[in-house]
Amino acid sequence: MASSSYTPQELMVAVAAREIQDGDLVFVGMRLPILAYAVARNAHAPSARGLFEVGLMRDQPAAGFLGTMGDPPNVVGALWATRMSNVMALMAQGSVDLGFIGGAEVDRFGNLNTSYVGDPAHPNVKLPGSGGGADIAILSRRWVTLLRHERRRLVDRVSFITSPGYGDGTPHWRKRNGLLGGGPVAIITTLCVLRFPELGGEAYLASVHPGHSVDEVRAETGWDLKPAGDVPETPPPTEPELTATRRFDPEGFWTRSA
Amino acid sequence: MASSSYTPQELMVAVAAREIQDGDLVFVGMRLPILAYAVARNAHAPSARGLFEVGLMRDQPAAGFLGTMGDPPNVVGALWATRMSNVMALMAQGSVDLGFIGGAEVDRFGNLNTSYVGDPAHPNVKLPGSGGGADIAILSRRWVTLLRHERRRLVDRVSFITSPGYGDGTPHWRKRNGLLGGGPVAIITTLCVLRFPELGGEAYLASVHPGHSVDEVRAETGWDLKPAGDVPETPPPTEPELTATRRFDPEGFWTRSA
Amino acid sequence: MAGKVMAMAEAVHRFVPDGSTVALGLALEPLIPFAAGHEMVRQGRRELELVGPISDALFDQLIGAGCVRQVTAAWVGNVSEGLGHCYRRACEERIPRSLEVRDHSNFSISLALWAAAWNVPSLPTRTLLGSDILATNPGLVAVDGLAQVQAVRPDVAIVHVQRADETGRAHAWGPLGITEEAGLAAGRVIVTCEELVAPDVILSDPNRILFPETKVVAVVHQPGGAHPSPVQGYFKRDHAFYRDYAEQSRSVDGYLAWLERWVMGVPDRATYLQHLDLATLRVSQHRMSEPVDYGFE
Amino acid sequence: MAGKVMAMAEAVHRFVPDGSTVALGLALEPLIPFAAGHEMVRQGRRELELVGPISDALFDQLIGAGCVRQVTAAWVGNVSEGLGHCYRRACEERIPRSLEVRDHSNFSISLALWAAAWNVPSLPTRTLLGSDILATNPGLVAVDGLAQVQAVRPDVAIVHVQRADETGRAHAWGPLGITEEAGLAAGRVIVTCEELVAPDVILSDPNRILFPETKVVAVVHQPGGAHPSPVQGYFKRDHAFYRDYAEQSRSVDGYLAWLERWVMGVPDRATYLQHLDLATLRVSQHRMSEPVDYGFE
Repeated sequence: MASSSYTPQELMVAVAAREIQDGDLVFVGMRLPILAYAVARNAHAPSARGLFEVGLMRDQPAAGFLGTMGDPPNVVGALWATRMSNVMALMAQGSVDLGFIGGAEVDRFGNLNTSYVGDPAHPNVKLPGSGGGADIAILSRRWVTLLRHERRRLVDRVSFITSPGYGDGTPHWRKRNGLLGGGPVAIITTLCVLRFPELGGEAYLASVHPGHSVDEVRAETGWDLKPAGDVPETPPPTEPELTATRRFDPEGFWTRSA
Repeated sequence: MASSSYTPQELMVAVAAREIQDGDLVFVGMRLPILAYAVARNAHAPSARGLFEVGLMRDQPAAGFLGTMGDPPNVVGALWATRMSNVMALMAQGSVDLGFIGGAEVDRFGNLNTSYVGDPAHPNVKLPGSGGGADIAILSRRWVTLLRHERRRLVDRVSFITSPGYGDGTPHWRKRNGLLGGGPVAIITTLCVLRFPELGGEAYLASVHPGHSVDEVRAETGWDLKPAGDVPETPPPTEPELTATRRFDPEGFWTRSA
Repeated sequence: MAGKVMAMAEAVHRFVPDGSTVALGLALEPLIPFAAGHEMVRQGRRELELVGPISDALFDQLIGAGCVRQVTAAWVGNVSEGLGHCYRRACEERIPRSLEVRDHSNFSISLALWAAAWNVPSLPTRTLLGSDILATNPGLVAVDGLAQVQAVRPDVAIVHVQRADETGRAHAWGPLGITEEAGLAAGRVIVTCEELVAPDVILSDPNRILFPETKVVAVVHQPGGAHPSPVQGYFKRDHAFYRDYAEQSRSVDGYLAWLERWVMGVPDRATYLQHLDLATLRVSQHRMSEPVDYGFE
Repeated sequence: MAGKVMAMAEAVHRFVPDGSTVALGLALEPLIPFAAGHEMVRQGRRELELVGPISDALFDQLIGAGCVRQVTAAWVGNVSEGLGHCYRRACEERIPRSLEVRDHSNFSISLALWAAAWNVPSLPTRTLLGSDILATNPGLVAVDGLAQVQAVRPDVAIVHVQRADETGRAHAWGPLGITEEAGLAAGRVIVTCEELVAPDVILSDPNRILFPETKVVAVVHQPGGAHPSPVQGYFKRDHAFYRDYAEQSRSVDGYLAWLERWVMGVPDRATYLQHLDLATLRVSQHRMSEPVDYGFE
């Protein structure tokens, strides 16, 4: 059932969709995860619900293309249109099973930086900031980040932790620091999937996308990335996954741009 | 213009209405103050607005009789139907000019007890509690209470302060204890009107209702009530005041019962 | 998904066990779920902890029936009539049993529920300073010139609304009091409604949906379920009924006779309603809201 | 009461002086008051402190125009395109001037406004623990295992809504983000609206009214005033316009050319709209909400 022709983003959407379990309440966020929710909901997770920090809950994908989570198609059919603080309340109660966060820079312990490259007082690059990222990273039960795999983006340690993963990687760092949720479970990149040990800590290489190699991934990663034994190939998107992706992104706004 | 025939409650409504200044935002509460707002709004305070803790703001009296502030006629024409916490937010910001509180027991410093007579652990009488009374007493800019004048109700010191007035009566007690609002300005009873010095403290006798005397008032008061010089008579309700009162309480539910 | 629509008896049996902390009467005077409360009495519920802002007679009835161990509220009585006689007897004479009271103000009970909704131990406020409520309720503490209001987390919130669908998405209108924070704070929500409508009706206006459906465990179609409290667009407040209850409940015997007639002696709300002059209580002149346009294409 | 209905130029002139703390873009991606922001640029407003959750391009435009001294927000950029180029230049190169940034998360900026709405110094939360946002923003402090979020009190909040009446009572629908707490927290509110309607329309549904009218100081009838952001029932989001802005604003010259074309070179929003293909942006298929009944007799 695997398709031979798909973009890296389409594969990332499929991999992200597989992280959604049936019945999950998913803090969806923006961009590729909006498509991942749509794919999962149409395939293996028919009762997954989506929560959007703009103030929406849904049990099915929107009937029109979404450039942002706040676009009007996302409101029609919504189960709840409310304030952000109410949506955050559910997450603070531990009711959000899975969150997605877009990453600019991630480190070996799953910490995300979307704020500053370099000294915050005189940054080399000012990134847009947390948005809801820090909230998801701290409060959702488990979370996943997606980013383009480049050596400058997968770094040994981020200089600024916007959205905490496992901190300094010492055991129980999250619990010691009072973080409610369980932390990151996967980093989905354009080349591979990284995962974390059951109790958190350092990311390992869990699968490599078709057409790429372990060596290539390691060369593009800013720390000495450990493979987990024999690294399997990431299963490519199935036809139903691709069909659903293309239905919700008919112009390739998210999945066929550079 | 004074009418010769009115009930004590009708006089209390008129006196309470005169406390409302044009443009005031009034935390209205229940019973007689609902009528007082209606009377004031129809007479000298055409731009006074009423706020109700149930979650309503109005700029005119309701078109039907109100047994409670939450009755359906109070919603029609409302300028805002919202949550209680939003109404309380306005009061916490100091935006409420005047509040009304129903009293069971009041003391010489204007403290109200609507909670317990006797030891709270084993009360002689359990009263209903604060409702919004404590909030109004603490947060509104100035407030007024109305109660039946009986010696057991106007006491030297209440045993339980539900809604604080001027505490122990020492200078700046409210400020020292962090209370935002200015405190009580009048106690309107079935016999008279008590007022407070500019900076708060002990209530004095400001006027006596027609048909009653200073001696009678003092005999029915549980502390050595001081008159302010020659005590005038409370001006009786005018015809317009009575007409408005009777329009909004046509059956005498609030103003003609025992 | 297992069906959420069920009879009142089943909803109370399954989701309000003995010892529950139950939030009720959250819109203050309107939309009080009397039918749900009466079913708790019929089922002999015990050791309940009631949570609410003010309670217009329902808490008093549950206390008189011996269902209640603790009350966390700003005001308990009969709004148009005054004192709650069963509440007085329980506090003053331990009849029918002793009662623990956690006093709040209206603002502070709201904040206690917001604290639970946001999952923090407490929230600060400027109210309660100088009040003995602050000194006597162990869930309230003065710190650094502010009152800290500890979270109150109901096991279940029961709300009566004008309309809901089978998944528990509910539309309510009129003043809402502390309904929203109570629903978010509660572990689960029981919705009782005047009308059980198609999901399309509810989803046509998602801004008016009170709670996430994930909180709602039961939907009870119970027309008249809030009587004698008012329901905007459906029922006026039955002032005389409150007055009658106030008078009868002055004595234990009078209360028990009232309870027999209106609660124990009727199997359900439908039978209860047969004893009322519904025609005079029903709202007959409609005032419809202007629709809004959710179009997107 | 002095009339509140006025032109955008007057509203900005009177109620958004230099140095104001201005809350904008409070519903996140929809209902962004771009027309108000552009008028601030035309009037040469300076030393503003901007407050918002995320900002979809409007903060970037105001920063590029040199209006802004400080930003208090969770995210500043271009939601569908990514980075905010003017924001980057200001932070990295002080072009056109230096910028102070107070980082928040979405949840914490909401709480900062609730703190102001309830007039308390701060509110506690479980978010931000372990984030360097907590370490670097002086308005955030870790105390006893919680983050304390200090109040943020805007001088003025500007909201674009679907409809309002002459007193500023406003109906908005779709997701509302942090609109409500920002309006309550702000000293005053400017309402810009697609439709200026009769009070009867608004008062027919008091539950949908956003703020107390006592907060509202100006009402500007400004159809299309949120373009390129979407307005449920009125306008789709203009994705291409955001893309175009992102591309042009990569360079200072490109940004200034964009600004000249869309802001400085047009006197008002009506003229701006003449340059757009409004027919393709307008919502034409209506989806009306089911009315509710506010009857009482």
